[in-house]
Amino acid sequence: MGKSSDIKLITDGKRIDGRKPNELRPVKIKAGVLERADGSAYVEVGGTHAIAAVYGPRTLHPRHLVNAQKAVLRTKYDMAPFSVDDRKRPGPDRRSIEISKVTREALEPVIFLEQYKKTGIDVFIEILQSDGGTRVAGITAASVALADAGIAMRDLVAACAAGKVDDTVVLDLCGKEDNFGQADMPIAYAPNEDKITLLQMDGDFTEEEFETALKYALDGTKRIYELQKKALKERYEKNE
Amino acid sequence: MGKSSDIKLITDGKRIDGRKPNELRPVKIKAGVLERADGSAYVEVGGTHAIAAVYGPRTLHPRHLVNAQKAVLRTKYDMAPFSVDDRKRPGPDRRSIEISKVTREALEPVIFLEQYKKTGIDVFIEILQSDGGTRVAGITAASVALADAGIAMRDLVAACAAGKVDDTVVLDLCGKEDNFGQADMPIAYAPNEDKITLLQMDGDFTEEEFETALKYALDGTKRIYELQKKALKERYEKNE
Amino acid sequence: MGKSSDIKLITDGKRIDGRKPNELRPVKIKAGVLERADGSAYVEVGGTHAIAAVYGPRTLHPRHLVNAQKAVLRTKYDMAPFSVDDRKRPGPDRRSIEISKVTREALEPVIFLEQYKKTGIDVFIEILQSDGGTRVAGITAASVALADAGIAMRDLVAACAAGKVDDTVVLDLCGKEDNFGQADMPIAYAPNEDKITLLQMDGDFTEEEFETALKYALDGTKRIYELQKKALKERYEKNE
Amino acid sequence: MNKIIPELVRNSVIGSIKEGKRLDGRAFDEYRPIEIEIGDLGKAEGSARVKIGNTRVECGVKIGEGEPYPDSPDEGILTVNAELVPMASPYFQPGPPDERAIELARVVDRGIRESKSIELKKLCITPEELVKVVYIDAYVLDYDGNYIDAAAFAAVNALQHTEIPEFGKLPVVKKPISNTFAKIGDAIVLDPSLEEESVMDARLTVTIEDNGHVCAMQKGGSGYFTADEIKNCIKTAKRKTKEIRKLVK
Amino acid sequence: MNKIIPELVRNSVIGSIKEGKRLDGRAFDEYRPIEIEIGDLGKAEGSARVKIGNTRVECGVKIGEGEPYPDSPDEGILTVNAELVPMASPYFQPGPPDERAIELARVVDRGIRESKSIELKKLCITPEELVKVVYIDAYVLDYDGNYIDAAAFAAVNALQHTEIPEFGKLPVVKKPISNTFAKIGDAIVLDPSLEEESVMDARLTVTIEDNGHVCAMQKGGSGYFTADEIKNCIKTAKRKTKEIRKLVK
Amino acid sequence: MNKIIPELVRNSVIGSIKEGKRLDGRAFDEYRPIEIEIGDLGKAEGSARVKIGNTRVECGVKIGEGEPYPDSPDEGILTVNAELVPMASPYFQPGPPDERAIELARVVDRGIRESKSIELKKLCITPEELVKVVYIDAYVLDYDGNYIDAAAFAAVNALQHTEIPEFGKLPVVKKPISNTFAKIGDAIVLDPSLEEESVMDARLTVTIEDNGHVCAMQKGGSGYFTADEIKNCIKTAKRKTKEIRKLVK
Repeated sequence: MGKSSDIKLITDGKRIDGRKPNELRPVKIKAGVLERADGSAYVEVGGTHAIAAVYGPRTLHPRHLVNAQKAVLRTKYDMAPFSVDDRKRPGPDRRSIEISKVTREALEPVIFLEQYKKTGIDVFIEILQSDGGTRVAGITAASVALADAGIAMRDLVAACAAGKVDDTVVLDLCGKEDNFGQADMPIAYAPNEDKITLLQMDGDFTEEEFETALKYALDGTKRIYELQKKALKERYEKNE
Repeated sequence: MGKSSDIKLITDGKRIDGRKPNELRPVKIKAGVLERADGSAYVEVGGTHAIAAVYGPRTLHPRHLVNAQKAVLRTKYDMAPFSVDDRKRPGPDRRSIEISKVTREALEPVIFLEQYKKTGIDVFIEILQSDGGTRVAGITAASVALADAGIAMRDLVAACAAGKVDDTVVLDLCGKEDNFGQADMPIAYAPNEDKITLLQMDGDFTEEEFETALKYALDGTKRIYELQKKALKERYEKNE
Repeated sequence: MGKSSDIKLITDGKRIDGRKPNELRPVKIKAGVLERADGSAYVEVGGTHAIAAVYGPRTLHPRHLVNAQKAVLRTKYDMAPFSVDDRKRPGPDRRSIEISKVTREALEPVIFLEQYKKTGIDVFIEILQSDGGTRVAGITAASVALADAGIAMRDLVAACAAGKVDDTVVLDLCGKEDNFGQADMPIAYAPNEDKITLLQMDGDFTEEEFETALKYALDGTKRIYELQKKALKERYEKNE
Repeated sequence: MNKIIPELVRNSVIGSIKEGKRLDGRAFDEYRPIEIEIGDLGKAEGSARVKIGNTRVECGVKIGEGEPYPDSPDEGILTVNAELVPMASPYFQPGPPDERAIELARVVDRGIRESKSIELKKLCITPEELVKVVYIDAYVLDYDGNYIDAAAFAAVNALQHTEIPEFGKLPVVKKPISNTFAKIGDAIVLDPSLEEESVMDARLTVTIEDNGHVCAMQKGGSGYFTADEIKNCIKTAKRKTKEIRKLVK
Repeated sequence: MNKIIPELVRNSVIGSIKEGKRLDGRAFDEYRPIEIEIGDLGKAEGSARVKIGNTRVECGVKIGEGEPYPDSPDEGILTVNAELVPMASPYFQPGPPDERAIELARVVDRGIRESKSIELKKLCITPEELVKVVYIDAYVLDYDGNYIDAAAFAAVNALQHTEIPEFGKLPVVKKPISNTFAKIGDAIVLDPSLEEESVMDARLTVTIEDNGHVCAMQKGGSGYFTADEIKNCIKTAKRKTKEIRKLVK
Repeated sequence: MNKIIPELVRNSVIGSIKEGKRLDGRAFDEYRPIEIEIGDLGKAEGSARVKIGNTRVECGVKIGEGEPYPDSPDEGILTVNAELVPMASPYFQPGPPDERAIELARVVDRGIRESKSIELKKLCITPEELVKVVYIDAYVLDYDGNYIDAAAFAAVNALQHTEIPEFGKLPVVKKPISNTFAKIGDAIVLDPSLEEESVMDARLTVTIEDNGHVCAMQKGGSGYFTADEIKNCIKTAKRKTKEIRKLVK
C-alpha cells in the first residue's frame, strides 16, 4: 500500500477510471472453459484476467496426505510471467504461497469435503493479466470451477476487495489504486451462508472506514455472486 | 548455431583441423574402464572425452516408478565443471536435462527392457572434456557400457553428428565448427536394426543438404559402430 | 584461519579478552529451557550462545530410513541470521551441513542407540549469537539436552576448542582469535569413557603444539563436563 | 514423550469454552503472561526475546546496505523473515519456510510496513544507489500457541532498541500491536493457546496502530467469521492494544 | 471424472490407423482446427492464444533489459520458457519445469533462434553493456495432444504483434512453423491428438522457415524412425507449412 | 550384479585385522598402488587423474575472475567443490552434493588453504575489485574406499600443472598430503579399502605440510579415538607423507 506519490486518484468524486466509489469494474464470468480439467472457469474484472481449473475428487498422492474423514483441498495460485509490468520469474514466490493458503481457507468452509473422504481436490488458478484484485478474481473463478466440476458445495464464494484512496473508501481497486492507495481489503463471502471466508487488509483504516469498506465489499460480492450463478446457468443450458 | 563471425571454417576444401568434409576425428573407444559400475566405457572423439557407466538391472527406488511390464531406463548426462571454457556450475541445467531425455530415448529402442521387468537400469554419462559432439559421444559410450554390463540389446547404438559450415555439409563438427557453423544434426543409429533413435537439428538446411548430412551421419555412425564392437571384443578377450 | 593482519592477539601473556592461554571464557549451562521439546539446554561460552532441543525417540519419517537394529540419530546445526556480523541467509549452507554431520558423529558414540530400535532421535541446535566455538557450544548443549530428554547415554560429551594465536597454544578461541589466529582445533570428549568423538583442525601445528593443544582441550572439556552435570542436577532438583 | 494434543484435551477445551471458561482460567479477552527481554546487542543491531505463555520468539534485527527498489528510490528496504524452527514443535519440519512461516512473516511485515513504523526515507544514503536494509528475523523457538502476536511483539521490541553503527538509532516512530483471536464454536478468544488452536475453526489477526487505526488484518483457518464477529474483534483489539503497547520496552 | 486414456480407446486408435483412418476422421497429414487470438496488449508487450483442437497455449512476450552475452556483445537476448501447468492435464504436476517442459521450451527456442526470426542486432542499446531481452513464455493451459506446435505457433503469433514502449515494433522477419508427427506402428500422422500420443512409438518435429529450409528438428519418444520416414516428414512439413504460415495473424 | 559388501566379507575383514593382517595383504600403514596422470590441459587450466587402488578421482582446475572478499581485498579466491558422482558407486545418488561430498570438499579445501599452498596475493589484479578465482573440482568417478586422499592428492597434482593464459603458472608453493586412517576394532589402518570402510568404527584424516606440520585434521564416523591413537596417527602420517610427496608429478 501507499507508495507516496503525487498521483490524484479521485477527482470530482470520480476515480481514475471514471468509476464511482462504490462501483465494480466490468465483470465477465464464464464456466467450463477448459476441456481437460474436471471443472473450470474464466473471470475478468477490468484488466484482471483469471482462469481456474479443478481436478477431483481424485486419488491423492503422496499417500501420507490422505485424510480418512474428508477430502484434502489443495490450491495453487500462480501469476503468469507476462501478467505483470516487469516479467515475473515462473514458480512460486512468498506472495503466491501466502495467497494459495488463504485461497484454500476461503474455499474450505463451503465445500462438503466430508462427502469425499480419502480423496484430493485440486484447484489451480492462473492469473493471465493483472490489474489489481488478482486473488479475489482467482477465488471467484475457483468457486465457479468447483461447481462446474460437480463438487458438492454449501454455497458459492464470491470475492472482491474494498479499500481507501485519497481518503475515500472505494470498492474493487484497480492496479494503480492498489499501488498508490491507502488501504486494500480483499474479502471472500458466501452470501447464502453469511460467511466471510477470506479477510485480509493492509493500509490504514479508522474503525468507521473499515465498516464502510466491509459494507462495500459485501455488497460487491453479492453482485459478483449473481454473475457466478448466471455463468453456471449458461453452462448447464449449453450442456443440455 | 551460427554466431556470426569472420572465421573461415573451410579453406581449400579442408576444415580447420585439416579434415575432409566427410571425415571423423580420431575415435578411441574402451569398454570396462570402471571397477564399481556394472558396465562402463570411455569414448574419445577428438578433444571430446566421455565416460559412461551402467548400474542394473537393479531394484528401483522410489517404488512408485516400478513398471511391471519392463525395466525403467534412467539416463543422466552431466558435464564436469572443468570440461568447458568457462567453468560450468555443477548440477543439471536445462540443456543437460534435455540431453538426458533424448539420450534415454536414443537407447530405449535397442534394449530388451521387457526382459527386466520391475527393475531399473541407470546410465550415467560424464563429459570430462568438451570439444563438440558431447551428446553423441555420450550415447556411443553408453551403448558400449550397456553391453559391458551384460544388458540384452537388439543392437548397439552408434552416434555422431553432421552439419554445415561455410555452406559445406560436414561430418562430426568440432567445437569451433559447432560454435561458428551453420547447422548441427546429432544422430544416433542402430545399423543392424536400421533404426534412427536420436535426431536433433538446429541451423539451416535445404532439403538436399539435409539428405547429404543424413547420409554422412549414418555413414559416420557405421564406422563408430565397428569401433564399438572392437572395444567390446577386446574387453571380452581381456576378461577370458 | 589466519587472515594475515597486524592485530596483536597476545600481550604480556594475556589474550585480547584478558584471559590466560589455558583459560576458558565464562560458561553458563542450563538444562530444560524449552517447554515443547522432549529435552533442551542452553549454553553460553563468552559471547557464543547456543540452544539445543531433542525430540525422540519417536516414529521416524520417511519409513525407509528406519533401522531395525537401533535408533537413527539426526542432527541439525543452524546459525540464526542475526547471530553473525553480516546477516546470514537462513537455511543450511555447506559449513552448517558439515557441522551437522560431525556433530552427529560426536554424539553417536555415547548414546545407547540400540535401546531405541526403529525410532528416530532428532537433535536441533540453534546458534543465537556467535563469537567463536559455536560447534563445540552446540555439542555441549546437545549432550545436556539428550540427557534432559531421558535418552540413555554411556556418558556426556563435553566439547571445546584449542588453537594457536601469536605462536602460543591457547584454549577456547573467541571470534577474533578464530579469525586472526593460526590454528583452531575443536574437540568433543566423553571423559568417563575416555573417548574423543569429535576432532577437527585447521591451521598450523607442530607435533608438539598439537599435543599441548590436545592437552588443553581435554582439560577444558573436563571443566565443561562438570558444569553439564551441575546443570542437569539443578534441573532434576527443580523438577522434584 | 509425544505432546500431540490428545482427543480428550480437545474435548475439554471445547466443553469449557461452551461454558464460558478457558481451560487455563483466562477471560476470553485475556493474554497469557508476557515476558520481554531486550537483547544485549551482541552481533545483532537489535534483538528481543518475547514469551507469551510458553511460546517463545527470538527476534533479531540486522542492518545491511543495498540498492533501493526502483519504485522507491529514496527509501530504505524492510525485509521480514520468520522461521518455525523444528526445535519449537513436533509439527515443524526442517526445510525452507512452509506456508505457515511465510504467512507469519508477511503478517508481521504488514503490521510494521503499513503502520509506517520505520521512517524508511531516513535510511536512504544515496538515492537510486544505496540505502540501508533492515532485516527482521523472527525465530519461533518454542511453540505453545499464537506465534503471530509473539513474533510481531518481539519485532516491535527489537526495533525499539536497534542501533546502527556510525549512524545512530533506527528511526522507529510507531508500535503496531497485533492481536490474534481464535473462533471456537460461537466463542472468540484472544491469544489462543496451543490447545485452543488445535480446536479452533478460524483465526483473525487485527493489527492496531498507535492512533487506534487498523493497519493490517488476516483471517486464517478453514472456518469463517461473520461481519459482526469481525467488528467485535476490532473493538476488542483497539481496547487491548493500549495495555499491550505499554509493555513495550 | 478421470480422463486418463482407457485401454479400449488405445486399441481403437491403433486399429483405426491400421485401416488408414484416424479416430477423429482427419487425413494423416491434416491438422485439427486452429484458432488464434491476439492479445490486447495488457501487461505483456505481445501475446497470443492458440488452440489446436482442444489444446490451448497462452504465449506472452515481455521485454526487459540486461547485459549482453560476452560472445554476442551487440545482440539482444532471446529467452524461451514453457510451463506445462497442472491445470492443463492430470499428467502435469506442480513444480519446476520437468524434462518435457524443458524440451518444449528448447524446441520452440530453436525454431525462433535458428530461423533468425528476430533481428537481435537491432535490440542492442549499448554494445557490451545493455541490450533488450525478449522473454517468451508459453503456458500450456489445456492439453489434448501436440503442445509443441501449439506453443511454437503461439510464439510466432505473439512475436508478430509485440510492441516495445518507446522503441517500436519488435523487429521480426521470419515465421518458423513447427510440424509435429507421430509414428504409430508403420503410419505417420501429423498433429497427433492426445489419444494418438498415448499410443505413438515416436515423435518427430520439423520446423520450416519461410524459405522452405529446415531450421530445427527433434525426435522424441522411445521408438525410432527410418531415414525414409524422416525424409517424408520433411517433405510433408514443407508442404503443410505453406498453409499454416498463412494463418499467422 | 550388486556389489554391496556382503556380511561374509565384513566378517573376513574384521577377523583378518584381528590377526594383524589386511585382506589384500597390505601392511597397516601401507597405501594401495597410486597412479597419477596429468591432464593434457584441454579445457581445464590444470587437471590430474589419481587412482589409489581402484578408487579414481578426476580433478580439474579452472581459473575465473571475480570480486575479492571484503576481508581479503588483495587476495585471489579459492573454491573447492567435490562430487560423488553416481557412476562411482551404487551408494551415491544423483542430486546436489550430500553431507559426504560437502565434507570431502571442505577437507580438501582446508588442506590447500591452511598450508597456504597457493600464493593467493599473487592472484590479485586490482585490490578490492578484481582477483583471479581458482575453482578446484574433484570428481570421484570410481569409489573403492578412501576418496579423501585420492581427491586431495589429485588436487595437489592438478595445481602443480595449472597454467593461466596470459598470466603464467599458478603460484603453488606447498604440497599438503592428506593421510586417512580407519579404526577397526583396536587396529588402525592407513588408506582403507571399501571393504575396510564398511566395517570401520571411525576415520581420521591428517594433512601434513611440506615442513612436517599438521595443517588439517578431520575425524569422521560413529566411533571414537583416544588421545594416543590420534598421536600415533600423526606420527605415521608425518612418516608416510614423505614417500607420498615424492610421487607428486
